Amino acid sequence: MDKILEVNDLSFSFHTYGGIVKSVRGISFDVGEGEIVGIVGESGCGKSVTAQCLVRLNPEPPGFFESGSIKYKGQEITTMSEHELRKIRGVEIGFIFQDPMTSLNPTMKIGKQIEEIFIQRKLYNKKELKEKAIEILKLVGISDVERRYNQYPHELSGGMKQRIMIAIALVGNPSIVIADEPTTSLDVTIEAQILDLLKDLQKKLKTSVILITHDLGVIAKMCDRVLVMYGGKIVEKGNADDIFYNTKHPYTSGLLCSIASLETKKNEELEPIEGTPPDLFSPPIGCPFAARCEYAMEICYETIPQEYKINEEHSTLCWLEHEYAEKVTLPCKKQYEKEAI
Amino acid sequence: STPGENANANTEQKNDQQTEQTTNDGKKVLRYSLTADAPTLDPQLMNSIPSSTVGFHIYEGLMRNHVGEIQPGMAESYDLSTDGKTYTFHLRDAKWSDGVAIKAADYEYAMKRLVDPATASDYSFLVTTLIKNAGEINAGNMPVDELGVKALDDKTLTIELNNPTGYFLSMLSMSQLCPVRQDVVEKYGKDYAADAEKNVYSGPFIVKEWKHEDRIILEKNPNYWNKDAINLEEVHILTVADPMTAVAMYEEGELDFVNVPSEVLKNYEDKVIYYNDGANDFIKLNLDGSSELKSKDLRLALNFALNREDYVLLSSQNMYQPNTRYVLPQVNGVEKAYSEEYPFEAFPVKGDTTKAKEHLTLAMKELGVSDPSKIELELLTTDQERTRIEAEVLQNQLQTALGITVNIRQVPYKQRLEMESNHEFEMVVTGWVPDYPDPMSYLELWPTGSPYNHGSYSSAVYDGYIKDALSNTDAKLRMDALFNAEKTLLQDGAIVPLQLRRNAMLINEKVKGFETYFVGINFDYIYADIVE
Amino acid sequence: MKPLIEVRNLSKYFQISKKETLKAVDDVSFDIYEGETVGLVGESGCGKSTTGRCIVKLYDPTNGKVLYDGKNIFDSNNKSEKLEYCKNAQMIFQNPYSSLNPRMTVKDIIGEGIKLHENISEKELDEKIEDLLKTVGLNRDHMSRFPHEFSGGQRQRIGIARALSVNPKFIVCDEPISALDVSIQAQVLNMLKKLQKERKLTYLFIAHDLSVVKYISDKVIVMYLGMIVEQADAEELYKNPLHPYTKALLSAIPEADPNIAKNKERIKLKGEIPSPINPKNSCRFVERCMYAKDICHNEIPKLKTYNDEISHKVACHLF
Amino acid sequence: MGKYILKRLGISLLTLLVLITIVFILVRLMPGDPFASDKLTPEIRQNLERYYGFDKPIIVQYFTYIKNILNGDFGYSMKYINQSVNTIIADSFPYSFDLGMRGLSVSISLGLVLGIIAALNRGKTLDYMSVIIAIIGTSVPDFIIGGLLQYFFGIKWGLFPVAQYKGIEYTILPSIALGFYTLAMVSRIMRASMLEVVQQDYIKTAKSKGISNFRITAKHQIRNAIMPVVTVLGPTVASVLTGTFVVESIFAIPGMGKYYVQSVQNLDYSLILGMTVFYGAFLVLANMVVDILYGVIDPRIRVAGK
Amino acid sequence: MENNEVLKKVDKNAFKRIGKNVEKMEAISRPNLTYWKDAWRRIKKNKAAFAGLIIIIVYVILAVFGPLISGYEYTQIDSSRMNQFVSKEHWFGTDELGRDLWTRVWRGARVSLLIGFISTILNTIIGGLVGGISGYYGGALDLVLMRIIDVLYGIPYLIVSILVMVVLGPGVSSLIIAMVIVGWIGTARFVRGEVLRLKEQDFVAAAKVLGVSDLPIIVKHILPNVMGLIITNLTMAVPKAIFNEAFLSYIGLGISPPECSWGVLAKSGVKMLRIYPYQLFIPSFFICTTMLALNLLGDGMRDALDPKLRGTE
Ligand SMILES: Nc1ncnc2c1ncn2[C@@H]1O[C@H](COP(=O)(O)OP(=O)(O)OP(=O)(O)O)[C@@H](O)[C@H]1O
Ligand SMILES: Nc1ncnc2c1ncn2[C@@H]1O[C@H](COP(=O)(O)OP(=O)(O)OP(=O)(O)O)[C@@H](O)[C@H]1O
Ligand SMILES: [Mg+2]
Ligand SMILES: [Mg+2]
Repeated sequence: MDKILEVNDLSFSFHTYGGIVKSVRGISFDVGEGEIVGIVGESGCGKSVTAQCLVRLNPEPPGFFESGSIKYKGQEITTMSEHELRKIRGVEIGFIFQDPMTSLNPTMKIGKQIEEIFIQRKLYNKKELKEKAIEILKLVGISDVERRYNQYPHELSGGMKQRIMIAIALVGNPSIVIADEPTTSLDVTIEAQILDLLKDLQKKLKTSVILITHDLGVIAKMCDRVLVMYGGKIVEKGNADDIFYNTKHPYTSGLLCSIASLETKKNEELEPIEGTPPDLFSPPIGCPFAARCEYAMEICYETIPQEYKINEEHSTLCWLEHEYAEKVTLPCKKQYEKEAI
Repeated sequence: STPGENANANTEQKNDQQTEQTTNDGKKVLRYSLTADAPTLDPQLMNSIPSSTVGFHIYEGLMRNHVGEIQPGMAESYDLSTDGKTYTFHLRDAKWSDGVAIKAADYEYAMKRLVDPATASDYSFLVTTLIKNAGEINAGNMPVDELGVKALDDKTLTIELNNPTGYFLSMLSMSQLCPVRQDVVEKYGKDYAADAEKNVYSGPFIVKEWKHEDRIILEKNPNYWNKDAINLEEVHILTVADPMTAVAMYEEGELDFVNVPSEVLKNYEDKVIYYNDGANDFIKLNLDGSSELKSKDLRLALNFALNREDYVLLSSQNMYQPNTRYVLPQVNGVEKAYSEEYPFEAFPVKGDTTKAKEHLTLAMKELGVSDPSKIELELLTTDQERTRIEAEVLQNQLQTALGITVNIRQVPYKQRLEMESNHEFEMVVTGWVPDYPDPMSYLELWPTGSPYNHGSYSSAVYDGYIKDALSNTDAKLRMDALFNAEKTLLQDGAIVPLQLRRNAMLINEKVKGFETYFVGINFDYIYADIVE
Repeated sequence: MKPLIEVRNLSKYFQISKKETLKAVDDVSFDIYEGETVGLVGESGCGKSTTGRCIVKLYDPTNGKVLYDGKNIFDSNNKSEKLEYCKNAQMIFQNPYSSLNPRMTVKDIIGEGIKLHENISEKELDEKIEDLLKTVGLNRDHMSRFPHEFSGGQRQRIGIARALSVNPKFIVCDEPISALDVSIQAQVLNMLKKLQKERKLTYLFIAHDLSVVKYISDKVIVMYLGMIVEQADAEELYKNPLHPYTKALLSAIPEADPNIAKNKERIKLKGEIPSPINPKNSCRFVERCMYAKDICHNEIPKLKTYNDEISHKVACHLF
Repeated sequence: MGKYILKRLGISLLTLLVLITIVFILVRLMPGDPFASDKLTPEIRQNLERYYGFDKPIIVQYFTYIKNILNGDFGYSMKYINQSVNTIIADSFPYSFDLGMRGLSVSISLGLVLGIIAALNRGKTLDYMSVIIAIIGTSVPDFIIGGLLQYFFGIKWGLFPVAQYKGIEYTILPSIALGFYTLAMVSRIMRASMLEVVQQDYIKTAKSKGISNFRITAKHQIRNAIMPVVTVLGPTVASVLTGTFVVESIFAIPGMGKYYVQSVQNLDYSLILGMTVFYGAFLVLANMVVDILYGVIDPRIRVAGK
Repeated sequence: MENNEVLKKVDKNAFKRIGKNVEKMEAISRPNLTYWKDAWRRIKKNKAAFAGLIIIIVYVILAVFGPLISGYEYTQIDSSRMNQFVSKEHWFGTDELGRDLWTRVWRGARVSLLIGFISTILNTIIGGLVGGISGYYGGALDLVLMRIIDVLYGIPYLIVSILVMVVLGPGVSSLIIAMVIVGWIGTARFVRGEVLRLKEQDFVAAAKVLGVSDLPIIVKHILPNVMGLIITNLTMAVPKAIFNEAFLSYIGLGISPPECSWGVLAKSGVKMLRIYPYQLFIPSFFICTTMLALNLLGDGMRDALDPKLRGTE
């Protein structure tokens, strides 16, 4: 599979009143053609910043690249001019934002917001523009398109708005779509609809998708590969199966255990991860997860662990993989369940 | 009447006229400005000097008072009855601006209109004591027809007076006594004279255009009986509220005449021409016994304490003149100006601190106070910038010289007038302009019980002199009595004289024959000319 | 046994304009027994919070009543009775950020209710607050701090301490975990469970995460557009959902297990949630229902008992 | 929409009536006597009172006044004796309006541009410059600005006419003096509002579409940011268009502001009332226009307003 | 793998399991400050705001002591030194009556600052309460109050000012009252808007659920949260009040002489512009810098008091 996006040792920080926030601290990953890559992690761990780095949507300043490179089809993104970036945004890389309620311009008609991508590039005449817009609206499953075309965002429901967002992201026919928590603000039933739609479209249009979420359920359902982020770092990455069934990082494992699933018994106590995520203003010098980690060792508090490869795809950022470390088996989803189905 | 009359228009309204000439396509145009528009051009309703000044040039009285000289106006001649009470005027042939002949009946109508209570003219006081029955009519006790003014035919008019009155002829050019035409008045009703075309004119000029609060444009009246003597073709009277703006406009050549405000007087000291506009300012004291001012010594102390020379220097950069007398010096004496015939200095111009202190000591004894600062007086004045500065200087001088406490109270003009006439003041800075050029115009204010005696001054001696003057037919003796009255008033310390108002004007040298006057109007440019 | 809370025909309408009435809650009845947890689920905007808010008297209902210990809470007019109810019924709010006054210290936040309901000295107050903070896993150092100095999970714990401060018998938990980080959610859930055990608390637990509801509730009520569509014991409901909407909802639960998630058959609903403004006189779910019959378009189904033993009720013309 | 406007009008008329009543009373409570002069005899006063109808009981006067207003008759000025209040307003309002329009159109558009530029260049020189202009504009009283403009541009450098109102070039200085405050205020509000909008998610969405910055500003930011500006414009427009005493005095313009202040100073009852009613009506109108504008600018409000 | 090569050097002992250390995590790294202390710290950090604050303080100090140190009385009229330019004897020169301008500027500062601050504070209190009550209770009360405000908006400011001046007599307090009578309206409007927003917040609901009654909710929960905006508004309103006083004195309704204010001084200065420009520029400079300072301070305060902006450091 061809890699269309390669991120190497990316660090991104913000200057703020309180000092420098190190939002992303040296992450590397890649995305292959037609792949769905999921990024999980909790609020504030740097998911959105990472995603926005890929098309340079973070405000610069106060944000700035500390190091690293992002290569999209061989082009270096981190050093691109605004003008060059514009050629990438929308048509090469599409973006779906977290909150459909606030991500659409409230004072602009839906149709116009979809067409804009072409108007900027002077691609079609007026009639074609509208045809294009209507076509994509139909594609994302919106009925009564003629009417919707002339409506304003507030006249649509949340699910519908998120579809419009998807339409906007897809209308330029990009090779990659980055979906930043596309369903977080939606209901379960609507969420399911949107996710199905996204998957359908991905299959149909052969686009790659980077799917950001903090819901492991969504990851499980959608993704081929998964990046688990914590404290500005990717602490574990690998195939979905590896992540769920062969968990190698205590954080991932902690997440899997603390979630109440339908199978969780009433009298079972959940096993939460104690403590709170680190403050990115002064990230701990050692492993960001150390203070909350049951298996933490002295070294974890002192040195940031290196990346350990488990297999070609699967790697983790944890001292437990070091040969000196006492071997532990982290709790994870049971493999047998896989076989049972 | 009071010089503050239109001061309510936010700046000292009198120093507001300005002029210069123009060569508007070779036309002879005189341009000057007022700080506030003429409130009305209806002759009988006029109640301010800006109005009267325009009225003077567009209406023709029976006589014309040209800078003090009584010339024939619409009346070619007149006869006076032997008792000196009945005038018979013989009118010349003349036409209104619309070509209709001017008749004696137009004068009769006008004067009846003035006193008619339904007209509600506040200047009817000019004649209520003068013309027979005018007072009764004005009070609504008698029908208008009873007025002592009769048109015997188209060309003859008789006017009966209550008493023989020397200055009556000089009053006849006042707009309030100028003719109006019944048909025109009735045609426009309340709107009569509200606009240039809702009026007819009898004077040397007609109003060609009147944009309220912006400009009045006068044009030579082709039907004026004496049109050959008139040189100006147009007069532009602009409304420019800010005197500094007017000066700027003069410098830009947009005005031919301007009054320089005292603040910038320094810049023009060698170019300005000074003229008195007839106003003198004084402090009215309330003697009704409610305050310490009942003590004559205190009043005299105030008078002696003031350094009037310093006062005018500070408050007006010497634009105004210090004054220690009550009657305006320029009014007519028997032969010459009053002040020339009756020189007198009641108080030294620079003041006399020693004398002031002496009087103060006496006053304190009389009042039973030991600490002069316990003597607290309120100085009432109007809420303008100039009056504020004046009051500050007065306050400072009185406090420094006497050690008494003076509080300043500034109120809107209309309120000051009301407080003044309701006797609700202790000291009030006020002034007076003559309604006719005779000392009586000043002195008639102070007899006991006079409605204008706001200070409640009461002196049998004074009242006696005034009675004398009223009954005496000998001009010299009458004038002597008036002088004695003035002296009594001043020596009683009933008022504190302050200053004579003077204006500094800049005038385009091409303008000739532009006169200023101090009774009823500010300017007389009827015979003015523009000479290239 | 008599229920602690009886909700009877509760309706809450919002008058949007002269012509538009938003029926946020429409004729809802259910019981809550002492010591149990009732889960209330449904999509966003279906009226869960409104129901909860009516029960703690934040809203005056348009119709119906809420009986606490047999007495209608909306009848009581005198102050002490009102206060008494406040003491018994409390609420934990969804958003830990907006539910704490940013200008008050933790002590003031927690102490406000205590001071109102008890007459105790400053020292006792401090002790009591300290106790409460300990109960929710914070300590006395936190007393003088301001909400902005805490993380989301900690704030939610402060919110819980505030609710506990007046020793209530009953707490409405309005989505207490949905604004929290994934790794923190379990902490709060555990705490709620622990407190329930210790203090014999009764919960109305509002959420839309069905896995969580299943885990914590004894009984589950499913709402759709202001109405209850199904109600049963938790186990029963998840095992044997009857209403088409409940079925769809359960099938849409994202499971954190790729094999289950990827292979799970989802019941696909058509369309979007209709607007609660001026709803038609039909089953509210009819437009999205694949089993809709004629009657569904013309008549609002009543909530009927399906299985009395396990108190399974459903409002659907199919049953 | 029509119905909505009608309803608004109804409320506005009621508001106006109350306003008239209050001002009617207040005016009479004002100290001083409109007829005061120092040669006022009791007879003359009586005549004047009868003439203006003040001899009748105040309640009768009030109802007469209301009746007259309903007939569109605001009575006659007491100072400008034969001029009806209607004529005075009709004569003076066009000046104030014309001047106000010029001042407003320039200051609003310039203020918006300045605010936008400042927000887009936050923390840079351009931003500081616009902030300084805004501060000067909101901190220097109009009589100082007017005086300075007149002195430097009129007198010292002779670039513009000093005063009066006779043509376009005459309007420049007064319009600037009049509009400066508005300009400063608009630029301030616009800047703040733009800064808010710039952070909104939909701006990121627009960026993610690869849209040029200019287009983002033009199509996405301005319309969303302009609301707070519109809000404050209601009263501002009303007061600027009905004239400003200070500027009109300095530049010798026969506008309404001057009449208004003078009417108060002269205790010209009928003129004060007439002007107040006119201004009140204007204010109501301006606020209504603002409300309608809201709907035009923001479709969300359109729905709520119905 | 190269990585592992490097790591082999690491001490084996470092791999001793010590487990989690949640306490350390939970311990909040931020200093324990009260709300206001924290706000104050933030203002100090904001250089512009702090500069603004310093300017205001300096002006206040000078207003108190400035007139005393010049050696002249503010009323001291002297015909021998009229209109003197800035000199060693007269630091700001003298005015048309020969009074020392330095003394008058700071004397005027007392009046202007007093009027500026007191009237805005009163405006804020009255407007805050009315707006708070109106917004909180809503319904008919709100409707009535808002209509009243509409009417008040239309009442000519001048008439009110004159009436107040007359009823109460001239002076600073009358001026303040006149300004408050008209000025609270704006505050009330905007506080109402804020309250409408805030009363829907969950923390208000929480207080209600606890049984807290209305007044404490308004006073303890709602108003403190409008505080930041109110204070910003206040800093903007101070200049307006100083202006208003200047306008009133422009048309002769100001304070009674010989008291002066910056507005009075500026007004007297304007007519002197052509000969003695310093008489205009000096008071204007102080008006402008005060407003500049207040603006900077206001912006800083808004940031400092905004809970949204906290917790990020
Ligand atoms: N513009 C910015 N200025 C300063 N700090 C920022 C900015 N944007 C993000 N950050 C900081 O960067 C960190 C990572 O933020 P990010 O938005 O990537 O988190 P996230 O993982 O997407 O969280 P969530 O799930 O809440 O969306 C956070 O601590 C945030 O405060
Ligand atoms: N104060 C209010 N005024 C008008 N409408 C309201 C009000 N409060 C709630 N609503 C409406 O009532 C309906 C039910 O709202 P409610 O908050 O109870 O839903 P919910 O089920 O709690 O949703 P969520 O899961 O999003 O919290 C929604 O359509 C909402 O818009
Ligand atoms: Mg994010
Ligand atoms: Mg809710």
